[in-house]
Amino acid sequence: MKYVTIINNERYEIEIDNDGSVLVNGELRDVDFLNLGGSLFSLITENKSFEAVIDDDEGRIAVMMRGRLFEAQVLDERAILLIQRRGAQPSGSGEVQAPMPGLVVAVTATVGQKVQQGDTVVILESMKMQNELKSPVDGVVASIHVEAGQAVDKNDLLVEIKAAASETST
Amino acid sequence: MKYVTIINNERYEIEIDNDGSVLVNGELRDVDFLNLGGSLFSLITENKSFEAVIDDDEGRIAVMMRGRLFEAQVLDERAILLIQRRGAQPSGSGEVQAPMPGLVVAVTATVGQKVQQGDTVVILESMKMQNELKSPVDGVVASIHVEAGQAVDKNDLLVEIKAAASETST
Amino acid sequence: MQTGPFNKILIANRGEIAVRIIRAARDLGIPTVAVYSDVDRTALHVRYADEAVHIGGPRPVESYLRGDRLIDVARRTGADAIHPGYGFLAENAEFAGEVMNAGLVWIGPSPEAIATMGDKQAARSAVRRNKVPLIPGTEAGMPDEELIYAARKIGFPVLIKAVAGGGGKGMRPVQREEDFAEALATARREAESAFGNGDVYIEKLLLGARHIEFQILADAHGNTIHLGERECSIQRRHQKLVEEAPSVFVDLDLRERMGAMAIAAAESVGYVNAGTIECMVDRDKNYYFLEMNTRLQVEHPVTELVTGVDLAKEQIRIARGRRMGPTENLLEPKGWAIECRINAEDPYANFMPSTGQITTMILPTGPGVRVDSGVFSGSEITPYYDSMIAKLITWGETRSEAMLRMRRALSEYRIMGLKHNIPFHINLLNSISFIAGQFDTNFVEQRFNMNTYEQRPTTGDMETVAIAATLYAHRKRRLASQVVAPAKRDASNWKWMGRFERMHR
Amino acid sequence: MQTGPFNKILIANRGEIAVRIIRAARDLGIPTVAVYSDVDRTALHVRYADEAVHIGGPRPVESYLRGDRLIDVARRTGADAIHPGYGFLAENAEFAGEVMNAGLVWIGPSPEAIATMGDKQAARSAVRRNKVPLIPGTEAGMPDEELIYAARKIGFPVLIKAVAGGGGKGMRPVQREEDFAEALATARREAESAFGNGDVYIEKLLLGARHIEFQILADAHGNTIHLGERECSIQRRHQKLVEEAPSVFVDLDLRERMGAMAIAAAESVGYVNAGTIECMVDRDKNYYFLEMNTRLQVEHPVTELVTGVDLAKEQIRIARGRRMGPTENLLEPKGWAIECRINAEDPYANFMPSTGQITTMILPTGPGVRVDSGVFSGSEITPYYDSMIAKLITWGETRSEAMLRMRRALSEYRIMGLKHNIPFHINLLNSISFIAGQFDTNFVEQRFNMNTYEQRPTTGDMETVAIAATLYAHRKRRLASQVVAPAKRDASNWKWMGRFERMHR
Repeated sequence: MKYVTIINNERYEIEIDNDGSVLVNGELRDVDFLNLGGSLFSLITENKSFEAVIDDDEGRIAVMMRGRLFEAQVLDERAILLIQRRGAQPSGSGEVQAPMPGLVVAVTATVGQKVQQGDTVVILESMKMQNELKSPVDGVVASIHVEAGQAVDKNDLLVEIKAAASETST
Repeated sequence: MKYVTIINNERYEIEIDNDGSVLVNGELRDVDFLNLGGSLFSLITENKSFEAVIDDDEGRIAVMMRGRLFEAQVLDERAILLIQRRGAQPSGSGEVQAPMPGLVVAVTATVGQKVQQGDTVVILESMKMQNELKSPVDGVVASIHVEAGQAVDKNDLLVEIKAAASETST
Repeated sequence: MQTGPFNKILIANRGEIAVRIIRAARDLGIPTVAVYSDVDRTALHVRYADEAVHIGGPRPVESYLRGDRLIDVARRTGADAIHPGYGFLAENAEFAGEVMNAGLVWIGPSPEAIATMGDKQAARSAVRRNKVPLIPGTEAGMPDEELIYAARKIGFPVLIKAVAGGGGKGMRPVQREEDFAEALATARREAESAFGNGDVYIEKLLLGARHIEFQILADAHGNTIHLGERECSIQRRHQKLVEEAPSVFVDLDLRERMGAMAIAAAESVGYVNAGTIECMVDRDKNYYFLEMNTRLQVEHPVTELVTGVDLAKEQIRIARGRRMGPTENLLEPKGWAIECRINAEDPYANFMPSTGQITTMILPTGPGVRVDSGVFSGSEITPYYDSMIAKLITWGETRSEAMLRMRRALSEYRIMGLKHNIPFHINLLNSISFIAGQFDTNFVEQRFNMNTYEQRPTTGDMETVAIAATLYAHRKRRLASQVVAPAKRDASNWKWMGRFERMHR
Repeated sequence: MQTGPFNKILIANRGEIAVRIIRAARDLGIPTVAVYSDVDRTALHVRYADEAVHIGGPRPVESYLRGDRLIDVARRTGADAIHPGYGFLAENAEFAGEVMNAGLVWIGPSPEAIATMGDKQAARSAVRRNKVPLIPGTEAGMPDEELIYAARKIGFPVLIKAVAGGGGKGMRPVQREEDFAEALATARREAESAFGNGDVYIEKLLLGARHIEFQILADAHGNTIHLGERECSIQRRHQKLVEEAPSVFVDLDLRERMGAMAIAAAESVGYVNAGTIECMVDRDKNYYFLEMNTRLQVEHPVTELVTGVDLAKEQIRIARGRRMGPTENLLEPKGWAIECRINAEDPYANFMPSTGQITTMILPTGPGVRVDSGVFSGSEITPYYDSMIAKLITWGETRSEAMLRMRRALSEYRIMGLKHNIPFHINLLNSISFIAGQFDTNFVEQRFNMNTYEQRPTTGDMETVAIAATLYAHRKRRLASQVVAPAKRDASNWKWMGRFERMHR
């Protein structure tokens, strides 16, 4: 199985054969990859021992290794083809959800407003702190589902933002 | 539900009602009993906080609390009746099993031999140490399933001892 | 009673500090009573205490802030002293008074000392009498024209602060005189709307200042000593993240002078028990009293490790009316200690708090490592309380040894199930400025962030991450598509996967 | 090479000591190579090291004892030094020589020192030259009639010991002269059958003797110092279970004299690196050299905690050819330290080793607590290696503080999935004789056991156990009989059960 894996704009062609052998950009690598329970993994490659916490969220794979967070995109042959054919894709979900239960202190966006990725749209109080919830995308505020003073549960949808289409690198 | 619970020869009459309330020798006790995962339990009774590791093995319940091991027998109404009717019962299993994988160094009992509880019947080497496996009951050696030099797995049956019948207190 | 004999302590707190106090009491042979809210039934403080009583709902106002219930529980359980820990009711003079009126010993300073030090202006007046240097500034309640005149006299830059503010809220720096009038108007408006009180005062804005604090210990026999300083400049939004003892910035001469000042500040309110004098120290080693914390600090372990003194035990000793153990000021700390606060917050998402269950936790152990924590594998981090899940503290003969051990301990520490700030600490411990001891209170916010690492990841690390991510995705994909027929040599690299999973079934 | 520069260390060991050495190397900035057998792939030493290489099957002879493979792995990975830890090849002079012949640095003493100290008679001859007192006894190879004459001269009681024995095996005490001839014949027969060598020697049997050892540190620059004593009399079948530093039995005068003797013993073989002089000390404070352990001891942390010296780091420094950090004998230890060896063995079943998976582990933490361990929740304890799973070490300003902290730490420590000896340690720490420091090497076997507690359980504890056992059985019964319909008030006492289980699903 062939994959293209992109990390910090670096591109790796990785092939995993049925016999478990791993080739990186055509070169064979000695790899022992092992789940230690939950999202904890041990990887020994060319004798080097690594431990990584790996989670994924909608196709993006987050690898925490040696105290650093890396975001990886792993594309299989179908995904590569799809991207080559389409050229561009929307740059992600525009939903702002409550990351934890809390009290909405303020909604700082209005429907129809243009927002940039990183703009604060809601202020949520939880764990004795005021937390600014930001737009995950550039776009336009499509709908607002809460108001100041309202208590919300984890994962409640607060604000929807219609993402502006953008170019994607492959 | 009424129980008779015996610990270190002390006898407790304990009643657990459907509403969860607990009576000990007729007196109501405020009890909050909670599993913390596995065999770990938290118990708060009359405000006192206890943590105990509870396991059971063929009807005998082992409670490890404050660094001490207590063996408890919990008898329900049927068991109490049964014992009252029968008066006596065999005093337990006479099987000597391997508590861990290892190498049999010596079998020190012979078939037909009379043994007392605590007599060594097999010497097993494991974890760099020689361990004496003892008869769990008074009785007669019924059969021997291993010989010196043999490797055994955990829980392999090594020796069977036919227990002598004995009186049982209720 | 403020001091006197007692035989059982009620701990009016939760989390790691409740566990810390239980440990101190146990080491002294004194039984403890824990209290807990609905969501804390399985918490370690409930399980480690001798007794535990449920006191209400998960929100602090329903439980840990219910002074009446706490005193009632003490009465019912026969506890004759209350230790407040930090936070919650620890600096509530009224509660301290109620505890004492109920005939219980309050393990802390007198209500009067708490009240005086809890009021900014009263505290300034009190310590000024003992010649403690204060940041040049004005009193509260001045009209605009007097404030402008005062600001000019103090010299720019200055800081406009809301009287009702605190913890970094309601502050506004002003760099130049021409901006002052507008800034003042805005500050008053904000203070009015945020705190219902538009009163402000101004202070000199110190440049490149460090936050350095002195540990004070005073008993009821008239002895007051200091146990040296703690360096607390590594902060974010005025929340301390990393603390050290001693400070690279403090030499023996400065320690002697600041220590004497700290004792004078504590004596100005007749302080008894453990307390902390917080100071700002500018580039030229001018130091100014900021405030006194009339309780045990979160960061007290770094002082414990360089003095050998158990501060929680000393608090109890002092409250019992005994003489405290140490009798001399600490001028020569033994070695070096660093504390990292491990918080349930995501350093990659603006330090957003994270809640959920800790599914896996592997603690760092070994030489020079101490963990103070109230959680375990299986603990639930709820939104009701602050986000600190543990304090990781390392000791070394030198600062460098303490830092290397901290790096190692951070790299061993595994917490899963929620986001935490261990990556922040690892990144900080790799920062040349931090290693060199060159930082002030603005360091984290202005010059340090998670996106600019001082060292780029190596090509080897990048490739390893690529392999790990790809094998992860590959495996997940295979599981999803139920491809079960293994190829003939499939065992080679995956053998351990199967083996481990068998082992852990 | 015995000393010289190096840049990467191969650790020829597993378990907690491998982790301990990785930590020391990491604190010095030196990369490490771990080796592992089939069953150790997920062990912490494999995960914490920079590199890890599989070396064979689970049995030590297939892996950790394969000197050839270890040297080969060092070559392949570019490791230029080997640390042997303790056990396995640590005291194998031949392997030490092979390592040095391969051009690698051996982090330990010279093969000659290992060989001399590894041979009882050679060791006695060597130290005797430096006037080190020896237990009165005979040489090996003497015929029966000479042995009987010698025993009479030494005075009864005496001990007959097999030349090929060790670790307590092949020893036979003789109380009276009239029993000697028969005992000698039996001892020779047993030694012949057990070790294939019937040769024996005799020694004076010391009464009420303690096992006290001195930590030695020597560098290649001619410096040899001692770091004080460790009290190791709490043993069972000659296996140490609890160690302390210092010893209640050793005063400053005895420490000075025994320390000088220990240095003389080490110098008799030109010793370089860390080593331990084990002694027997009788009731009258007469002390006798027993043997020298030419490696780091299991119990080294208690010395570290009362000296501030990191012994594993000093070993590496010395092997690099540098001067060691500490330069003076330790005559005044700082505080007190105690170590309990946490073993996977059942104190209620004759200390039978226990194997299996550690399903739950909650570590004790907080002030004064150190854990050295190579396991985690999920670790498998296999029958292939020794049964030690962790070392729990506490420090206090006084022996009493260290003991109280140990009691507390033991009560917090939770290990589930297999049997362990924590109950033994809790019972020991409650023993008046132990608390009073009154014990000798026979204490555990002769005067202490798990069935006679010095304090009976309280009526309250007994009732609590009865309630817990009954609720446990009741609940299990209900689950078994699938009684699912809850009664109307069933939530009252059981509410938390459900809540917790929901939380932990």
